[in-house]
Amino acid sequence: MVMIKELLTPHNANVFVGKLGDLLEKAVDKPLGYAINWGRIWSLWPVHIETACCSVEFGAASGPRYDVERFGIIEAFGSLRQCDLIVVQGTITRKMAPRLRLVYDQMPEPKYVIAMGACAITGGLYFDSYNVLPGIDGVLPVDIYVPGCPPRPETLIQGCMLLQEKMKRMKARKFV
Amino acid sequence: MSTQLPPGLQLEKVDERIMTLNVGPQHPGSGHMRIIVQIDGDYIVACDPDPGYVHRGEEKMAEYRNYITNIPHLERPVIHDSCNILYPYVLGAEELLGIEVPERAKYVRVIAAELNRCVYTLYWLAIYGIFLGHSTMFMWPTGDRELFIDLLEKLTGARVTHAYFIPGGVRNDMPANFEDVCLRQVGYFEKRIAEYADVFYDNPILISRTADTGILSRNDAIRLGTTGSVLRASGVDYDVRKKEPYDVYDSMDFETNILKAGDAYARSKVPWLDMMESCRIIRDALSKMPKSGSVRTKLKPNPKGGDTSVYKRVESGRGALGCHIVSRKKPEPYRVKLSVGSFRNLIAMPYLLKGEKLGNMPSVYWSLNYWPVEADR
Amino acid sequence: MSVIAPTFRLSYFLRSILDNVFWIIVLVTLVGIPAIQIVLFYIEMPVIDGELLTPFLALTWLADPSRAVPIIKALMYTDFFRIAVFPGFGLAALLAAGTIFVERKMLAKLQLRVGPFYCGKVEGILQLMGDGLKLISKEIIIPAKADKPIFWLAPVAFVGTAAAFVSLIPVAPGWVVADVDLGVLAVFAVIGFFPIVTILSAWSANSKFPFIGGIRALHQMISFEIPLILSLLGVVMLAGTMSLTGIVESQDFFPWIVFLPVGAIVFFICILAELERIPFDLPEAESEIVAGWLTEFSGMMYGLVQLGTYLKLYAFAALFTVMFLGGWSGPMLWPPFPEEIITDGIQLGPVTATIPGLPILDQAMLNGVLWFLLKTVAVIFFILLPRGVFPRIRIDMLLSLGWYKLIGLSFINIFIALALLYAGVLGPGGMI
Amino acid sequence: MDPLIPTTQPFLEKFPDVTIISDDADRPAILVPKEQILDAAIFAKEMGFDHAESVSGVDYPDENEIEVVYHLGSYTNDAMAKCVLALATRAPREDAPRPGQDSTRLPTLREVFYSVEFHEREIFEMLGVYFEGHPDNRRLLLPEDWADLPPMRKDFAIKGR
Repeated sequence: MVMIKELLTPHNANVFVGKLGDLLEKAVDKPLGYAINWGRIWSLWPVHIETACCSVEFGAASGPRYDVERFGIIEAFGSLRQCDLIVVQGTITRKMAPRLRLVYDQMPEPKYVIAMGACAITGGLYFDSYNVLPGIDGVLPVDIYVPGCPPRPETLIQGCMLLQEKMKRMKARKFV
Repeated sequence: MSTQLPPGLQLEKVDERIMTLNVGPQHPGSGHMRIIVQIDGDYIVACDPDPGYVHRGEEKMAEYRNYITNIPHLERPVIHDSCNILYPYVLGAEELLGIEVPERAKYVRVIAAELNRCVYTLYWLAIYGIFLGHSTMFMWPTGDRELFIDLLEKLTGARVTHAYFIPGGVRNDMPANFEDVCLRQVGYFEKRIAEYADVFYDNPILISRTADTGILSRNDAIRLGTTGSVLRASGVDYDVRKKEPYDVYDSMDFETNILKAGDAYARSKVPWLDMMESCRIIRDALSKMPKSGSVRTKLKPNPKGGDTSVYKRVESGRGALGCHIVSRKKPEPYRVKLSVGSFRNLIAMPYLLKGEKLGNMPSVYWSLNYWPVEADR
Repeated sequence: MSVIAPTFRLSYFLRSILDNVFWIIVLVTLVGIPAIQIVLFYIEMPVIDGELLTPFLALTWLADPSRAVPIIKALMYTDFFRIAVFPGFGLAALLAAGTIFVERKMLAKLQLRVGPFYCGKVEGILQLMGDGLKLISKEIIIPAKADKPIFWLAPVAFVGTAAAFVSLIPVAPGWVVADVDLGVLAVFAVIGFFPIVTILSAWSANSKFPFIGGIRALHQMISFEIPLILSLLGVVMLAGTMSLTGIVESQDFFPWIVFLPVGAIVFFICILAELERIPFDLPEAESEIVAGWLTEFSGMMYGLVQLGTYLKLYAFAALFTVMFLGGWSGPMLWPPFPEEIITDGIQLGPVTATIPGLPILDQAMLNGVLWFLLKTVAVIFFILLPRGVFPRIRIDMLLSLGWYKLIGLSFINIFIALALLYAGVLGPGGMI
Repeated sequence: MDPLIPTTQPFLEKFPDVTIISDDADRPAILVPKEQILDAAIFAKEMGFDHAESVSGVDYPDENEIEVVYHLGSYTNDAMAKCVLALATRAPREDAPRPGQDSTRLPTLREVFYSVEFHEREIFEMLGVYFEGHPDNRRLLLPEDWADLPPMRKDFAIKGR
């Protein structure tokens, strides 16, 4: 009997509760995490921010021939508070860069960035212009680079699918 | 203290009734620019456009490249109207370098320019539709636009950025059977464009919403120096293709569409009517063009211009597009200035939006046939 | 689907669901059932067939199906079941989910597109689930200067109001959560909460675009509530009752839309405006005011508002069905229940099980639900259709439409009803 | 179409100081001293030119001058529809520019041709030419925090070139 009394210390109780919590988390976290990640993969809503001329091809990608809504990507969504994807459509000028960062900061987690077009990757054709940033790496953490000037809509769609592949390998963070 | 802040952000002492709205650059109804709107209730009391978010210094870059290498980046301001924005530059360079263009190349240029005008106008129309909350009108033109993109891809090899016009003609000849495919798709499009009237232009809600809003009278249109569809919707008969025909436009059979009303509805209807004329021009040019012959004059390596300046202009999808090239006996132009239709129409925006309702802002703004990237250059 | 995505995601997903189910069963066995046992000893149980339902009896249904039927019946008549599952929230949420999916697919077809396609392998049927799971797990951002309690409360209150509206709708004879005598008045009372919730959420966000959107929504809802109420008065006069069940019962022979088409049209336009659907979606006009009063909502708050919106859509469509299309009344379509199952029992090869108490649901009720759902789905379809055809109208046009035209038309509707009533054609004691 | 109206000759008669650069029928070009530009613009308007198509600035560091070229066109006069008059004027150039505070100044033509408003704003930020009397000499295209030289000047070299 003495032994049981010795075992029932507050410290041991804490350890027991912690173990139970771990068990519960293990029971819930993995399948739920998988389900949530699956939901995130199929529901990428891009922010409506146009930075340069690639927005034409971004618009074409949502048109009837390419139709990104097949992949659950709704274009031209209203507010950035409900969006998860930011497609940087082309050149980032020095005037646009602070606004782009502001948009990124205002979006809720989790959020993903696609750099669309040569200008968004390296500055592209405007490598020697005085008002253009050489790529957006210094502004945003980029997930997927989609090269082209401008990329064809197929390329953009493949970029979105690559992002889905990447998200599949990411661990879904606990729901915030 | 307030002078240090950027325009539109000054902490002015204003009436408490007035609310300042920043429409853009992250706003579904602004595009690549910011419009600082001050509203009193539902009425706009002041509007200050703030472009420049895509200012990439094209004109400065043009001073460091020679006449040929300038071509790819000068078409970037309007990639979906790239033939037309290159047109004045190429015409000017030809005059400076003293190059003759073969007859067949002139017809190919006209066909490419008109196809590209349709591509531009359809995209513009799509955005106009979504700005008014009509999502079907976004999708239909976007889908039909692909037809013309297919044609241009067949002709030039690229989807939107063609770099097709060069000093001395065009880059390559038409592929075989282009004429048949072109006629077939244009014929389909002419049937299709009539359906737009059913779903969009004859829609009673659209008419009651855009008619009598943002009226630009004939005198004001001239005074503000607007151009293109904005000018023609106000009743001014001015089309560079008619008034100062370049290449072979003087032998083409087409009309200039003029509407008298000068409101947002008329401004939205003129480009649509222009697309029908474009189809006519394409048919006409295909029938009149020489069936064989060269399409480009070979250039000397690194050609130099004279010690002079030229100003050439064409009619693009957004209006007269001028290019002022100053040359100083060098392979590079000394100064290239693009006078673009969007930048000229921008001046009408604060004028038209003042006193309008907030709900009319998107329709009036986009009816100005404005493409922010082009205005910023 | 593609080379770069070779693995089958749905199977993983189903496996994870099975995993979930397994762990839920384990937890229920270890924690849940003992807890239920404890609770059952302390709460009062219903009386079934003159016998008090004890925990022991309640658990025997696991072993004996013939005992299950009366218990299920008893449970089906509890308030909780009605509120949560059948005529209440469950049915409405199911229909709302279907509505969102059908809307996206139908709009895509109108626009020569495909719509959601790859999510869930078969025509994208799991798209909504994906959106929902994502929204649940998304971060919720509260603006720094927002009025936090009200901002949190607003989406919940919105869904709550919509659910309260749903609870007043009679689906089949006797199947209604709250059968209020003054049902129409109760409906108006509930609808009156929507503008309040909207303006509270818009105001509390402390942001410009939600504020403008909220003001617009307030104007729109209030000005359209008047013709909404007036257009229903004709029906109330002719039916001689304000109870929604009574109104449905008064339409046994013909729906009121036959005599009051003007009222029906006015009511339909008011529905579109109250629901903020195109062409009346001014409070959410993207190109003018970013997303209107929804601008600052993120994550599940936005999801809740969307759920509330579509619950509201279902409730309004159902109200249209009840008021003008005759609710559940219609010719008998449901096949009669096989007689031999009641008398002889179910034969499964050599085994025959006689189960007293079958059928659980009677034929009239099933037929009523069938008709009700058919009519409601048709109304929902007509509510969705304008989205592909019309542009958005302007707030001043909307208000003048509401105040001048619709109110006038609804008075004409009332005069028609009065004429029919006093001529003795319709109404209590009328010819028909 | 009517025969073209001669455009450069009347200028020479009215303003003896102007230099005729080009006497082409479609593209006449004249250079006006900066003191007379306002009068020349008013005269051009009386002649029938009613709007400015383009305003471009050219920097000539060799001659220590900045040229501003107004391309004027006509919508109302059908005979002059083909004609674009290049009305040029020159402002002194400073080696160390302080936009808005140095001697690089020109009178604005906004009162004569309303359509030059945004073009002149662009010239101000791109070349540093301050337009006296312009109501809105603010920055238009460049970023708000631009502190470098005006970029279209020849001594502003772009990177890597």
